[in-house]
Amino acid sequence: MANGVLAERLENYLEHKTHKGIFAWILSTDHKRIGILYLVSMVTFFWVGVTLGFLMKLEMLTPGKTIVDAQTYNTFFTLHGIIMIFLFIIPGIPAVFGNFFLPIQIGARDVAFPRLNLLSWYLYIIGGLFAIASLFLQGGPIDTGWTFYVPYSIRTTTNVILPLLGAFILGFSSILTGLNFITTVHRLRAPGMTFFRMPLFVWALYATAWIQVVATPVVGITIVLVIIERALHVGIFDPALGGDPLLFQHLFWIYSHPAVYIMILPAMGVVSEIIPTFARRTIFGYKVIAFSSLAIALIGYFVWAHHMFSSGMSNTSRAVFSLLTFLVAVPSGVKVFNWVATLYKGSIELRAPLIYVMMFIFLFSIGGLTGLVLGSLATDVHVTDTYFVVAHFHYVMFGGTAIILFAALHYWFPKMFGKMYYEKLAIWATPFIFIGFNMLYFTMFILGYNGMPRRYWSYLPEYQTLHIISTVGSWILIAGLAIMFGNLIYSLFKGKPAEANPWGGVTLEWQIPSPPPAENFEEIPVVNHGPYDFSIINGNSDGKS
Amino acid sequence: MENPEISTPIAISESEKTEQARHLSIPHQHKDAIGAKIGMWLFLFTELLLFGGLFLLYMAYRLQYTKDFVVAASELNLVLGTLNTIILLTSSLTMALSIAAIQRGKKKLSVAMLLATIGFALAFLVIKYFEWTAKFHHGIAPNSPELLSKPNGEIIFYGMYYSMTGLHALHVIIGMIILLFMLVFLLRGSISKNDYIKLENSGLYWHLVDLIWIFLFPLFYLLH
Amino acid sequence: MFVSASNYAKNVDSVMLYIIGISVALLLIITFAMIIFVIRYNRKKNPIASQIEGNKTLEVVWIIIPVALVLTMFFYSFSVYKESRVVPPNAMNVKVEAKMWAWKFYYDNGKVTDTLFLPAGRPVKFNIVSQDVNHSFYIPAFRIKEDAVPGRENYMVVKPEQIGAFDIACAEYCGLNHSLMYTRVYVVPEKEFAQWLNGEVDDDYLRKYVASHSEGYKDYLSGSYAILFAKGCVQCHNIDERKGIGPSFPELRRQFARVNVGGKDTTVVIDKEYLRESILYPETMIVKGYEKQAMPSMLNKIKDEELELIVDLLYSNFVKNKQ
Amino acid sequence: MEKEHKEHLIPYGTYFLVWLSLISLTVLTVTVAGIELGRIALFVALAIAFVKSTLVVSYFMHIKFDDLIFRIFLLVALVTLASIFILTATDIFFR
Ligand code: HEA
Ligand code: HEA
Ligand code: CUA
Ligand SMILES: [Cu+2]
Repeated sequence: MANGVLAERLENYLEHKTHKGIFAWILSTDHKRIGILYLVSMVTFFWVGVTLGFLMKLEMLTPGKTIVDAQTYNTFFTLHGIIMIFLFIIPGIPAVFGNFFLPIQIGARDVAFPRLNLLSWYLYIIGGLFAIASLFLQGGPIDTGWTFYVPYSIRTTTNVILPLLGAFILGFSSILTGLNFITTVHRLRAPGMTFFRMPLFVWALYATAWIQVVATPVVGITIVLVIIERALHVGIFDPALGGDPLLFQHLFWIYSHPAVYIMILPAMGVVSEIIPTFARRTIFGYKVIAFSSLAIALIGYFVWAHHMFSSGMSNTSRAVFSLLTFLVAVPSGVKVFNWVATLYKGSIELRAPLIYVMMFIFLFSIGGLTGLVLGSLATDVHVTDTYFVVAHFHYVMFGGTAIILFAALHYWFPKMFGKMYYEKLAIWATPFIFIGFNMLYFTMFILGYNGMPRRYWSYLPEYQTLHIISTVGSWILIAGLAIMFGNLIYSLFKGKPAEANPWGGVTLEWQIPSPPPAENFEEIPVVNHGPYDFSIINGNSDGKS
Repeated sequence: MENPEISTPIAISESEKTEQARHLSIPHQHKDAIGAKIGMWLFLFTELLLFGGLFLLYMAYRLQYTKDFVVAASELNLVLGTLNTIILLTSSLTMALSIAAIQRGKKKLSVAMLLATIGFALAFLVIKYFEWTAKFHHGIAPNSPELLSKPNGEIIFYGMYYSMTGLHALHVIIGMIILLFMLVFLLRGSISKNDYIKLENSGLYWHLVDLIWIFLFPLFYLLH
Repeated sequence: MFVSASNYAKNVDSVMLYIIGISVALLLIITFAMIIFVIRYNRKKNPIASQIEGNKTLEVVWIIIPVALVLTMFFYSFSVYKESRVVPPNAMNVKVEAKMWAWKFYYDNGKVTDTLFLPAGRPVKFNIVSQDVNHSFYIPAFRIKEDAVPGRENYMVVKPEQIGAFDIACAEYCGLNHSLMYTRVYVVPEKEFAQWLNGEVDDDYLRKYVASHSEGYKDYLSGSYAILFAKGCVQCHNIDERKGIGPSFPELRRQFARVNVGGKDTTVVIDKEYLRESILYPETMIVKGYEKQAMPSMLNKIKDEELELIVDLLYSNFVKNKQ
Repeated sequence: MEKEHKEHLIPYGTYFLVWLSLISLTVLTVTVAGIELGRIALFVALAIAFVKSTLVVSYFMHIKFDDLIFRIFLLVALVTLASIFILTATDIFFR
């Protein structure tokens, strides 16, 4: 692109060093470097979680003991849940891709508070270490499940306080990121970048940031209360002291339900970026998608107690929350329809990122639609706390968010690292992932409907066949992921240099060189059209420049 | 989908471009006071929601244990509570005045008011300390046999009392530390008539602490 | 699919079918549309995209239709679910008490059991309480569960209709042996139930009745560890490696047991016979390190088929050196 | 940025007035609490607290004089808080 030539002279952010050695990374306040920091640390934590998931599946091969005993299994799913939720999927897309691309997409040089941004990363690392440290301490790792339900979390003798503290610190990190993004969006948009000219990824991050800011403190206080109750025996939740465990569940889910939208909204934003680029046409219903992000963020607050349908709350509550849960599904549906409509009469190039997006639409729809089964009282009371729920949330979190993480990684890889990956290999990984994934998790729907409860170390023999299929699925899935990650890592070193705009995208990040210069823009751009205006490119039939 | 609206590129002239740029561009090295304030307010919302969770618990338990709550509340010291309310309200005034003074460039007045605020904060903490230790003296401390022998509702009342006023006191302490830093900045001149956003933001934090107390006070001390 | 033992269960299945039916239809529409567009509007076939920015009618339509659909789902589901929350006047009361990791059932006339017996055709209101942490009283065949929360009493209503034996599981994580907290419910005709409640017949009579009167009746412990709990074994022997008052079951994995027979140390092979002996005459062979407190003999306390069940259970799950 | 602040210099007197009202309201709420009001006592106490906090937010915290955006933000936070309370009430009031 035109200003690409000009910018060639600029030092890119990987060359531009403010400090020596490792300090060039861990002391840098450049939002791009912080994004990479998150990526690296997240992948590290993440593999711990994956290994635990893999081991859990091995244990499920036979009823009774296969490889570990009950206590170990209980700590496995707890740590697996904590790591995947708090260390991987919640910070996931905002911290990595949000940090890297939000400022670029709105034409800013950095986020509003760069130093706070770096602090968030440090808090993230500290929180993560806290969460994992319990593995190595006297008393053994936490075994409460990632939901920390009282009174078990007050009674168990394992190390609960440390991981709780970790979760609290991670919450702080998440709040600071959210606060930073909101301020950035309000204050640092380039001239002409009105709210309705912002890319939908930015809209999604903006909505997410609001949830981060207003929901996270609620779980923060809940965690603090459990800690002081455990440490000092202040009467708060413990029924022995007159407390009500249901109130803990309310407070916990007041955060943790909106948190699932923290996980999915940014992913939806990425989808809204990738589809127009590869269909080379403007998105269908820009405003509807933008507003549905806000709607999800808002209504997302009103449904938390659908996690408590069998907990003994009032019948009124059950009805109200069931109704509201059904309504929250609608804005997600609207998005799905709009995405599919965006493919209509496009000029579609089927590249790796788009394949992942298609996979996402299919898997997320299954996950979301089974969410309706869970939102419905009659069926939820049967399948709650069974493998049906486990299947649901792996479909939405893994099939939804994590698959989009892969898509985003492929989509923005050339821009972030200035290298191209091997397209063929990237595409080859997808059938493995798709088949493995469905074998692994679809079986869990059947298991759950047949009454196999979750968090079970042992199970009745009649469930074994399905468990075996599921475990084999996990091996196929991991093979697919190994191909995918292997390809990316190899390309990092050996890939061909990437062009500034390999896909023919029109949002701002594609108008600067790959990798981006340290200051992003030599001159702050002036924006005079919407985010997905392909009319210029469509002028010449072969769009690539 | 029959009537596709095809968007046309809006051509923009070179002069228009620079015109826009001059109007809207915010060079990023410059300090952005409004941005900082937005950040601060967002942070205050998190504090609001943090205490919100506690108030929610309070509401639920109060409904469940109305009688016990009234009994337990009557044992709190209303005089000290009222005194502390007045102290905090006054500290809010001095805080606001300190900002008002620096806005007008009156550094000395500003410093004096800030000192007063810190003084009031300290007074609040001292009173709180006496209140708590008096309670402890009567054996009413978390997990003490005296407290555990009381009805469940009273145990919970004190659980809420200690955690809510405790967390609030923690905020007073943090606020005090922040204000001490501001004092140093003020004396050094890095807070001045032209750049006082730091002081303003600290003020916002301080007022929030006051705000929360405004609700804690009737909920714990005025139950009859 | 697996058993549904009541009308309510069948209703739940129809709600499920309704929701899943609509979902599958939507999923297929979305997936096919997506794939067809990707093929039809491929860059080669359609080099120039049409810039369609939206379509008001269409967007309103696909907001309205889903809203309408989910509202029907909600009302259908809710109307079914009500049955489990409204207590009919003729309902019988059973108190369910959960504790780590066993169930206890209290009947109105003071009878207490650790497996549940219910009359067919009569609504039952369960009053569910917990002694320690959260549990969840779950009967998959009735498609219903309700948590047992310490400090409060929850309830649910069930109207069993089919004679048979069904699993009861714990569905809320409650620590170490959460996955073993199984027991069973036996549904028998009103007449037999009344006899049992009045003490005219014993548990075993009902079990046998169920065995001979229900189709596809499986062995009532079907591989679960429930009997170890029902009989109180786990109070001394742990199912995992931890040491208890007695040796843990996983210790059976060793090839030989070092035992003390009449004051002399010897080793014996762990086989079915050893298991049987140890249960019936525990004092004859005491595992080394556990001499202090002997296990009570189970002779005359358990029935022959129960003994065989326990032996089979332990043998197939723990003994590694099978002959 | 300095401009925006200078426009809304609030006289010292205003602050004193606000403070006076706050103190009187405190006195009022303590006195009212002495009277036997039964069920509405809580609502009176909360209403007074609400008035007090509005004063603090509008004057001491300048919301009244700041950009519109701050008021919108505050509204978002308060609406969230309110909805959490109301929805939890559907449980605890109907048990
Ligand atoms: C990324 C995370 C994520 C997302 C996006 C969702 C999305 C949804 N979830 Fe899920 N959920 C979890 C993560 C997530 N969930 C987790 C982690 C748990 C378990 C926690 C634990 O206990 O450990 C859980 C548990 C959970 C429960 C509690 C189950 C139980 O324990 O009993 C419920 C109940 O209502 C529920 C419902 C929903 C609904 C209705 C949606 C909706 O938002 C889905 C909306 C999407 C669609 C509907 C699909 C696309 C739309 C169409 C194809 C168009 C057609 C649409 C209509 C007809 C409406 N979820
Ligand atoms: C995002 C969240 C996430 C992910 C990815 C996974 C991944 C896996 N999970 Fe899951 N799981 C949870 C979240 C997640 N899990 C949660 C919250 C619970 C509940 C815990 C509780 O009950 O308390 C749970 C519980 C849970 C159970 C139920 C335990 C029980 O109830 O008894 C099981 C059972 O087998 C399981 C299996 C697996 C397996 C085999 C994998 C994987 O190992 C499958 C293989 C996947 C990979 C090998 C790699 C995937 C790669 C990525 C996602 C992206 C990385 C890329 C970048 C960072 C750029 N998990
Ligand atoms: Cu009891 Cu799980
Ligand atoms: Cu939810």
